[in-house]
Amino acid sequence: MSLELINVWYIVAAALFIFGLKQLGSPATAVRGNLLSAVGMLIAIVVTLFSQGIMTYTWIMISMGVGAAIGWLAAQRVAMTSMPEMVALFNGSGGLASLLVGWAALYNVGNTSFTDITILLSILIGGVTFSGSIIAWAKLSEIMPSAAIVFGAQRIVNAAILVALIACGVLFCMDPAVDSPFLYAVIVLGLVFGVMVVIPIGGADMPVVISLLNSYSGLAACAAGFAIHNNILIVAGSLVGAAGIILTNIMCKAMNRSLGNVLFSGFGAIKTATKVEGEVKPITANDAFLILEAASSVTFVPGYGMAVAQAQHVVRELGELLERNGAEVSYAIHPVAGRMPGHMNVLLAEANVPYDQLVEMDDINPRINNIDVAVVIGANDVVNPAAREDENSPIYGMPIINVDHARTVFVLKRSMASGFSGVDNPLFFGENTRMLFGDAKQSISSVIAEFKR
Amino acid sequence: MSLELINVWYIVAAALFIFGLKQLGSPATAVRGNLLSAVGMLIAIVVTLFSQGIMTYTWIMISMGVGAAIGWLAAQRVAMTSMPEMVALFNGSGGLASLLVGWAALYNVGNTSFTDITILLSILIGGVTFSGSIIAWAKLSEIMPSAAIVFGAQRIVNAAILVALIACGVLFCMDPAVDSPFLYAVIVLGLVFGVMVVIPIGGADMPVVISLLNSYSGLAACAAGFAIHNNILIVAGSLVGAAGIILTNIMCKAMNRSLGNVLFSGFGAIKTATKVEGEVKPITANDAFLILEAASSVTFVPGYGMAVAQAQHVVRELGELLERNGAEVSYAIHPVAGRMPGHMNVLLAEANVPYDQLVEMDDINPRINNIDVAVVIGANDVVNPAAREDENSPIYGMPIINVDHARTVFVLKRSMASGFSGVDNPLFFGENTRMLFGDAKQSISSVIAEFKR
Amino acid sequence: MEAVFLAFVLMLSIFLGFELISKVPATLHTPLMSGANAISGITVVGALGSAGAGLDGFATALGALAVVFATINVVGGYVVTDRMLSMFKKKVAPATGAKR
Amino acid sequence: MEAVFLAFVLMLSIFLGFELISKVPATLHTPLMSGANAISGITVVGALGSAGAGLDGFATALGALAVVFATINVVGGYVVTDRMLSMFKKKVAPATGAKR
Ligand SMILES: NC(=O)c1ccc[n+]([C@@H]2O[C@H](COP(=O)([O-])OP(=O)(O)OC[C@H]3O[C@@H](n4cnc5c(N)ncnc54)[C@H](OP(=O)(O)O)[C@@H]3O)[C@@H](O)[C@H]2O)c1
Ligand SMILES: NC(=O)c1ccc[n+]([C@@H]2O[C@H](COP(=O)([O-])OP(=O)(O)OC[C@H]3O[C@@H](n4cnc5c(N)ncnc54)[C@H](OP(=O)(O)O)[C@@H]3O)[C@@H](O)[C@H]2O)c1
Repeated sequence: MSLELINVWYIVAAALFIFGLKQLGSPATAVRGNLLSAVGMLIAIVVTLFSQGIMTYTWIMISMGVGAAIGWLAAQRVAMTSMPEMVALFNGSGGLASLLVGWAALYNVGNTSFTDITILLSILIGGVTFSGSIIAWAKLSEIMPSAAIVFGAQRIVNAAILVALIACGVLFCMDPAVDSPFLYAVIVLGLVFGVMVVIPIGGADMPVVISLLNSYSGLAACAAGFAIHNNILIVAGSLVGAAGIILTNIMCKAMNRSLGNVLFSGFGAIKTATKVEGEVKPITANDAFLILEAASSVTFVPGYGMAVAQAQHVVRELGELLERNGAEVSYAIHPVAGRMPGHMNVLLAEANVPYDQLVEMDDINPRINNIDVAVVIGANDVVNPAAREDENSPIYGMPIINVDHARTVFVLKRSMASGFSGVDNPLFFGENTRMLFGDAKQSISSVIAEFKR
Repeated sequence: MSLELINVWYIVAAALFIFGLKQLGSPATAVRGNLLSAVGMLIAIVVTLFSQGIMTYTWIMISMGVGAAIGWLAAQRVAMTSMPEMVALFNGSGGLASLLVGWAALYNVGNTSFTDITILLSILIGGVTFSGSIIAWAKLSEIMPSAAIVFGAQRIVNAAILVALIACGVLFCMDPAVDSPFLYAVIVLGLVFGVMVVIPIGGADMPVVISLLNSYSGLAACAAGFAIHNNILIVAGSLVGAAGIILTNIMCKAMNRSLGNVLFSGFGAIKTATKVEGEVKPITANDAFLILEAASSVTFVPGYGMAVAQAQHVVRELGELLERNGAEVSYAIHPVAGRMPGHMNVLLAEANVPYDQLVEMDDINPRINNIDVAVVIGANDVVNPAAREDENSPIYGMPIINVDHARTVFVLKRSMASGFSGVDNPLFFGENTRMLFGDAKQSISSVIAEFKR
Repeated sequence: MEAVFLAFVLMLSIFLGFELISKVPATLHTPLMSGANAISGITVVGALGSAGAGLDGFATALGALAVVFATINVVGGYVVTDRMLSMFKKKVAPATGAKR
Repeated sequence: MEAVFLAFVLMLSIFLGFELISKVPATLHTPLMSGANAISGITVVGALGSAGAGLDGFATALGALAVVFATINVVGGYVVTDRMLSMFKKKVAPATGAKR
């Protein structure tokens, strides 16, 4: 196929990516959108296979087979609760691919120095994305301690690595040979840098990091596109880059923190919240059942604990029982509930909760005082009134779901422990709050049992 | 300046156009957006002037001076009520420019046959845009009869022109000489075709035509961009093309007609509405004053008659008097009130009505039964309940502002004449409707006089 | 190959155009129309090339005429849009006075 | 000159990306992330060129490895996104039964 024709097909592929993302704008068309995007990718791959530059297909077929098998298995096996880890791993794999593509592109003949620079960028960004994502994955799956790893000379060490990176990069570009020692130095330093920038970030901030690295993997693809003069890489890379940046931004806003704060500072180190004390009112599953049975409007507020307890299915079951009982049931989703944007939505969708029953924070808050019972399932920070009221709280200013304004609040958790931010929650001592202690799945199952009796 | 550098500047210019359009998304930033877009244009022009291909500046300077003077004067002098005519003329001028650019590009050396085709397209689309816009302008300003001009063999004649156009185009492309007779034939036929497609369309449908021709002028610029291998023309042309198509679509939707119906059929020829009869209740300015004075919520519904009467300033004055009197005042704008999308908004803005007092149709309708007085100022079709109720009406299905659901309706117009669609309006005979006959400006001034007494 | 690059740019701009324009509120549709008019005056860039390239006399005349019309479009379009847009104002003071 | 064309494409795609992604609702942010992941596997196109061009053995090995990882990204990303998205369902029957 001629280069022109290939590029015409690339235009089609790019248009399909764009259409696909457009259709991701609504749950009703999203499946089709993902399919369109996949068809675009298929077209791009197939026309590339027919390009004149490709001589031997043996290695290609073997590697594609291996990659496809691994990807397919991983995607089929992963539990919905481990999505954050999965995305981190895929991200790392994308970064590594960019690194390798850049490296291999050095062997092409007739590279201009502009091309060499973009190759270097592709290697560098790819490397940082790869090692950073691996650390993020390790922290999320608690293979390594998820706490921030901070040591004294950290800033100095990082600065030194950065300086060395730039120096090696410049030296390499001045004499870009495939066996230049500076090339190896850049690869190694890039990988080390990726590790260094992620270790000082706490495990619960990993979603922000992953999203940012996602954006980087897009940038790496863009750089690779410049390196091999390929439009489709640039278009696709930019789309991914934009997605990552926007999601990062949304998360930071929802946590009321700046990106700089997430990346560079240990959390909660500066302020100390006013201590809260008071009387806690625990209830039993039977009490909870009696109140729920009489309620005519119930809203569930899920959080990270629902994912831990895998309670989404029993929550849906309880919701249906309540509906059959005549109550109006909704699910209020905070933008950063869980450990990933949209985390709760995916879990509830898995449990067959229709997406038109899910309500966003800004829609539920104005009418929350008309809700009879707000059932908080393993959420903590996202319903902490201190964010609204206590100026000394580290989470002050973060928008929350005002469950404390509902007529009654049930909080389902195992203990009085604090959530990810480590801040005490005055909600638990509220006048209208009842604590239903225990694993969320267990607690809800007991309530369901009461209903069925 | 090297071609590379020029193109880098074109990227900047294109980005400014895009930013400009983004900022046109809100009235608060729109002025800045227009300025950014203008800066982008300035950059594009200036770097082009520095390009190596340009040898002599005499003609350029003279023509730019002439063009700028004409444009500036026209823009300064035009009354806000004649915006539709102005836009039609500018459109025609853009089309003519594309035609001429294409024609001149034939004199460039080394055109490929792909280039020749795009040159032809640029000439053709430019010509149709030019002559079509001129006819639209003539109809709008009533220099020529604004009724649809239809004659027996029209379809056959148009089809013949089209066939001749295609034939001449193909013949020209086979031997593209600058003095080819087929070139002249294409130019003439294109101009004639532009006339022929616009004359059978009624004057009041001109806004749709203009918007569509606006889109064409963008396409012509795109074609010219391909003809001279210029990215910035393609980007800017596509943006304009998209704008035209979207506005055309919005107008057609708001009139509940298809584009095909607008372009190809005389209006109202098929259905005949149920005749409406009843008693009309005329009132005097003094009666109107007494009711308005007692009202606690008033909404103005302007239409084409407000533009004709130039009544926007007195309307604003009355609105302020009512507000001072303690009433809640809003302005309900139907998407196709007037003769151009956004026509009423511009007039009211001219009269200093703050844009946050303007309400769209979909926002006013749900709460219109709580409005004490709806004052219809020279609007007719956009408040015709027949569109909602009478299935035989030619405008059946067109969404309207339901003023008949308000507690009281005043209709300000000069007679019982129908509006643009020629359909009778049962609103005038409504139980709660009062007719205030006379020129809108006069009527409102009299009411104001009562207020001030 | 250049034509393919141009087609790539065309495809992206069309999508971008639709995304951008569909966000413009109805209030601003008239200025949008005249603003788009002004942008379509970008043909002036092509016209300059023809008018100044020192081509055949007739070609130069065509180019010069094209410059005239495109410039009318550009200058007229931006000026009139600015005139319109600068009329759009937000309410300055909140409405005072309650119903007696 | 080609680099300038590429830069033009870059600029347009970035704007387009921001417009498109900012319309994706919060509900779909997790699938958006994994879907974006899949798209970033487009590097496979670059990798194919290196793996199959019959270059030096080491370069081919690099290319082949790149193909493996990029394909993991592509296949895994699309499959997992599809799995997630097909879970999102609209309410089928309207909620029946009123408060006793
Ligand atoms: N979603 C995102 O994109 C994102 C990104 C970055 C950071 N974050 C952060 O993550 C936090 C999310 O807030 P959140 O309210 O969802 O979670 P959270 O504040 O981390 O609280 C989770 C609560 O769930 C409880 N829990 C854990 N396992 C449980 C089980 N098996 N059964 C019942 N309860 C269980 C825990 O209390 P017990 O131990 O007492 O049971 C804990 O208090 C926010 O601070 C947010 O800023 C989110
Ligand atoms: N806005 C757009 O983009 C657009 C585009 C295409 C078509 N249209 C069409 O245009 C129509 C617009 O509806 P509309 O309700 O605004 O206007 P309309 O239906 O055309 O009615 C205008 C009314 O204003 C009255 N009028 C004229 N001069 C007046 C004056 N000096 N003082 C007081 N009243 C005066 C006329 O009645 P008298 O003669 O009795 O005074 C006439 O009934 C719709 O049918 C729409 O489909 C609009």
